[in-house]
Amino acid sequence: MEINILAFGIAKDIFGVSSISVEVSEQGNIATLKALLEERYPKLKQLASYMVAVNNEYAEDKLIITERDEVAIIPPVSGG
Amino acid sequence: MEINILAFGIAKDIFGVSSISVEVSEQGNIATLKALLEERYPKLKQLASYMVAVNNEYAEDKLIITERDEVAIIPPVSGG
Amino acid sequence: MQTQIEIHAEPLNIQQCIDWVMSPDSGGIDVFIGTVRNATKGKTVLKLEFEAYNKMAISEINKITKQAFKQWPVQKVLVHHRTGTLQVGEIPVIIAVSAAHRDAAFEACRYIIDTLKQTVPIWKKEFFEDGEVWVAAHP
Amino acid sequence: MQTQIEIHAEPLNIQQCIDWVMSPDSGGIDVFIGTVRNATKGKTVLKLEFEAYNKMAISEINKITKQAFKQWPVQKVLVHHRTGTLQVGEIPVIIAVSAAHRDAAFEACRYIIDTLKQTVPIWKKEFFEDGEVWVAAHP
Repeated sequence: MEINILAFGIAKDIFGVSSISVEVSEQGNIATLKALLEERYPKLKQLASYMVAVNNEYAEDKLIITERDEVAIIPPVSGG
Repeated sequence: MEINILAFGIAKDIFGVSSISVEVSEQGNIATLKALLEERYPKLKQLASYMVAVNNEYAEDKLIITERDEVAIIPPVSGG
Repeated sequence: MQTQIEIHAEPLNIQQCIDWVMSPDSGGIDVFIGTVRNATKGKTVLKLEFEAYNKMAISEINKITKQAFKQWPVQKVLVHHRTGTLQVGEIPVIIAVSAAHRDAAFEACRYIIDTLKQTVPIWKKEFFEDGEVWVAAHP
Repeated sequence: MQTQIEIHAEPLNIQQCIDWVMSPDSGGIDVFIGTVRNATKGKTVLKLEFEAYNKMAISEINKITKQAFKQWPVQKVLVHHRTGTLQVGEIPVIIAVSAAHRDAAFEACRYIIDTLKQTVPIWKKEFFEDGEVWVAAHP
């Protein structure tokens, strides 16, 4: 299935755009997605850390993704 | 010697005026003054506490008062 | 290291106070604003009256702000206290502290209001429907 | 128990924020104001850019303010965060908390800014004379 991924902050710079599409296997989870992204964008691995948000909530590695989810890459936050 | 004493807050209510004059013996100290005042105004003893300030500084009981000093009764403060 | 201390009967101006402590080398400002509450220990408060021994109060606040500069890396410290009659919702005190980092601003601001309430010769009278009382005067 | 949360690109208005948290049953207000500092680790900062994942940021701030209401007896809580380009001296964030007693206002305000900096999806890019960097992105 095709998953649309929003990118913010330095993740947007790494992707070069503010949203990308990746092909994830059915029953793919956050860990699957991270592995895919890190292969395509090795600079992600150089970040201090990063999280994935699904439907505006921080998601754990084992969460299964569906096509209807809003998925976003959350690099280290620095608001305030 | 004649000492002029400023009163604030409830001390002003107890004295009935914002400043009074009391006769203190030469070499009289803060303890002497407090004893005199408490005799004349027994309600001072009912306060939670009170301090005497001399020249805008909190004064200890043993401080000797002179005629040139600015003396004030400082009942429990409650600013802020 | 700059300090502004004022005690007067005019309404306090929040924006002016904050503008004064702001500076290009500060990263955070903590501001404490006291307001007249409509009740104390369940009793309706009608108004408050504040009285200050002005000269000594300024001198005592000055001691407190000096100590704050000693204890924390703060940049500008402002203390404004109002006297006279205040209605519910009005502002008796504003304390504003700027610092490069927020820790210092929060801690110094807290220290200043806490110590002000303990040592500065200012007195507050609460007016209720059935009488009035000097706060903290009696045990 | 009222909350006002806003994230937008317009300049933040201190007086409006404070007016909103004031109430006749509050006795104290603590306000934290973040300001853009002219230097970081000794390097001159020219400007900052803030970007937010708005929907999620609002939701995360909402979690923080709910927790503040659980932990402290506070009355009104306001969090405004600005996005876009900010010059030195401008204000990226205002947090204001009113409470009957100052302890709760100070502690909740401190908790909110500390937690906001850890969990809310907002990002800051610093612009120097010789380049730019996303704050905290790299180890």
